[in-house]
Amino acid sequence: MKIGILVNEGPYNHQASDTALNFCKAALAKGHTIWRVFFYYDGVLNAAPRAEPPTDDRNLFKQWGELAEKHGVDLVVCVAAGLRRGIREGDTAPGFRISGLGQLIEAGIQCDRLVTFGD
Amino acid sequence: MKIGILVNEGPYNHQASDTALNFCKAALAKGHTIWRVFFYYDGVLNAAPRAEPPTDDRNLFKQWGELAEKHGVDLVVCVAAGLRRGIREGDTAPGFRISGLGQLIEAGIQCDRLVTFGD
Amino acid sequence: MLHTVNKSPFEKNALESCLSHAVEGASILLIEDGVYAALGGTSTAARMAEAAKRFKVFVLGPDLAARGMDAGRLVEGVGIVDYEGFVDLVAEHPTSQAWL
Amino acid sequence: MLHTVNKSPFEKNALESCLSHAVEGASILLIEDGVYAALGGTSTAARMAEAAKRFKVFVLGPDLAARGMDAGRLVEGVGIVDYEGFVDLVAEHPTSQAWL
Amino acid sequence: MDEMESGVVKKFMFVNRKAPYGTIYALEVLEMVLISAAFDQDVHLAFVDDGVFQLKKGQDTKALGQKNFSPTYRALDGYDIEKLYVEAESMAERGLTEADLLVPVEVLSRADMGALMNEMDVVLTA
Amino acid sequence: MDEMESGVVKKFMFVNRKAPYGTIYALEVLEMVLISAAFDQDVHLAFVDDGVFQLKKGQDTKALGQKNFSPTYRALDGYDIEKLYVEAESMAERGLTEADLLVPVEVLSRADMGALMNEMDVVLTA
Repeated sequence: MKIGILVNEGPYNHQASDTALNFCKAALAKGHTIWRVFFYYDGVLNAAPRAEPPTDDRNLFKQWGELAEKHGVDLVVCVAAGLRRGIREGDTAPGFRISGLGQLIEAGIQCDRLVTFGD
Repeated sequence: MKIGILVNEGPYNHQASDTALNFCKAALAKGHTIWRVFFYYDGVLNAAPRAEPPTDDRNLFKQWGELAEKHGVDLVVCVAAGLRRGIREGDTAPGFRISGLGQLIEAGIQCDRLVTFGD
Repeated sequence: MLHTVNKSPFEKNALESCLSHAVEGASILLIEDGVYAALGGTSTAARMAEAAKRFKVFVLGPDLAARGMDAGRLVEGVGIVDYEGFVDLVAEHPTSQAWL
Repeated sequence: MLHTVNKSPFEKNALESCLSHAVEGASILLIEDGVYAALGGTSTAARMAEAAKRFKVFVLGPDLAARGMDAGRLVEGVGIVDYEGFVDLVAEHPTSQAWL
Repeated sequence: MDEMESGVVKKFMFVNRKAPYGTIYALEVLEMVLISAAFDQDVHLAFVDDGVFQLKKGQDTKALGQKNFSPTYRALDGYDIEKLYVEAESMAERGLTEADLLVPVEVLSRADMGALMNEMDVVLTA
Repeated sequence: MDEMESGVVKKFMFVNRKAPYGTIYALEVLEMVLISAAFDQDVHLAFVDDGVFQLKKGQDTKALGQKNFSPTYRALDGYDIEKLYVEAESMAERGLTEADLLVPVEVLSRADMGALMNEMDVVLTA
């Protein structure tokens, strides 16, 4: 099944990013396709390029990047929401790309399911 | 009166940053001292150096910087909370500095008042 | 003690928790989405009217105006302050507590 | 329809709003701080017990464990799923709606 | 913005449950809604719980320094987005009537709103 | 961390009203509390509303992939932070008793908790 994901909150402050990651990993393990993950509102902060979480804690930025690298998951950060919060084209954590909100609507149209994680 | 401020949320997503700024401006206009503004939790994102909000909206990053420049307000970003979220020493918006949580406790001790803005 | 409440009483328990902890005579300032608690004719208005007898209740005018609410809609006993009045309330009370 | 609720019923109105909009027979999955609504012996447990008769109610096990709650404390009629079960619920229902 | 040419038309619903200005959700949902207009989908906007406050007449944000985005709701029909639903019970609990709203809407009971949600293909909330 | 040598001792209270893991507040408040220990202040921790869930025994975050920070509450007395207050009504509403808590605390009624808050010089909440 083709699943699209919307992540509304940044990493760490809210659990949304953790839950979305755990959901994506489980869906991939079961043979589903994560067709796109769209990051909106503070969700764009998941693509922050210079974060360095404590070494005894999980690294959510890296986990998203691995999802893109190992499974080809398309990680899309909203350009407008990103500019408001300092996340810009050419300066994101590995695995993310910047594009417009149309990519979210397209995911809603193209995917069999769209699941939202937020606060 | 010496007033300390704690900002718990990032700009735009929550109103905390706006309200804190409006409060600080009013306090300065009335002759009080804003002794320090401490940014914690997602509040560290107020120091994001590469944000570019829409031109028809307010620029909160710049407004904080002006508070530092014109009124000498000490804007302190928590180092640990910042690292978790990609805000680092030497790479903040103008007017901010990075330091430890002790600076917040110190503000609590030194200031006549400590006012929290959050979500 | 000055208590600030910035949450809608219809959405979160912040106001209710504040009201049940505040000591008789305390001041409460409603800001941001907290200003909705000051409106009359709502399902929470009776609770606020009763609170306004035990506490000094204020609402931040700029937040009220932003949300399209005018002074005529407020529960009786609730005062309006601007940001300068907010600063005065902070100065008048030794301690501020934010209910988030 | 699969409804997800991630808020504590003691703090926010998300669960209550979900329960009052969901159509008879809908599935509801409690995740993150939403799992507290599945606990018995609380001030909201009766509401959940009644809801579990009209809806299929599930709770995300990993979120329950993280918060130190075990299966023995759940309201009757609430099932536990893991992340794979969450995925299955999404696959089984044409649409998901998040109550945030 | 690329128009979709797949011919698929889904029922989209944007559910607004939060008040404006205290958080950015109301504003950024509107940006989503405007973009969705380019995709020729069947777009619905629902206003429930504190979301009904988004449509309150007379918003004046000057003293806040924020942008007043409420006029955008009136511009939606220029984008052929005309299905705006407001919940009667949510308005009543908040002391609002239709006369308080800045744009014409269809008022639904909570039960009818729930039934409408249940018909959707894609539900986006914030 | 510089120790303050001003000799000023204020009554600080950290008020915990949020559940753990759903948001980061519980964890980052703890980091604040640990730092405060270096300043020789009169530190109080209050657990009210969903904050009482922070102290629930048996937290196991392995399946979440998050760090279980609850053992830190037991380490607080090593930092001479010993004034932990939990609200009785908040526990009762949530079906908890003192036997559910992972650390010894003083249980206060809501009225007494309100009175204690009222005595503080600095109140920090999240």
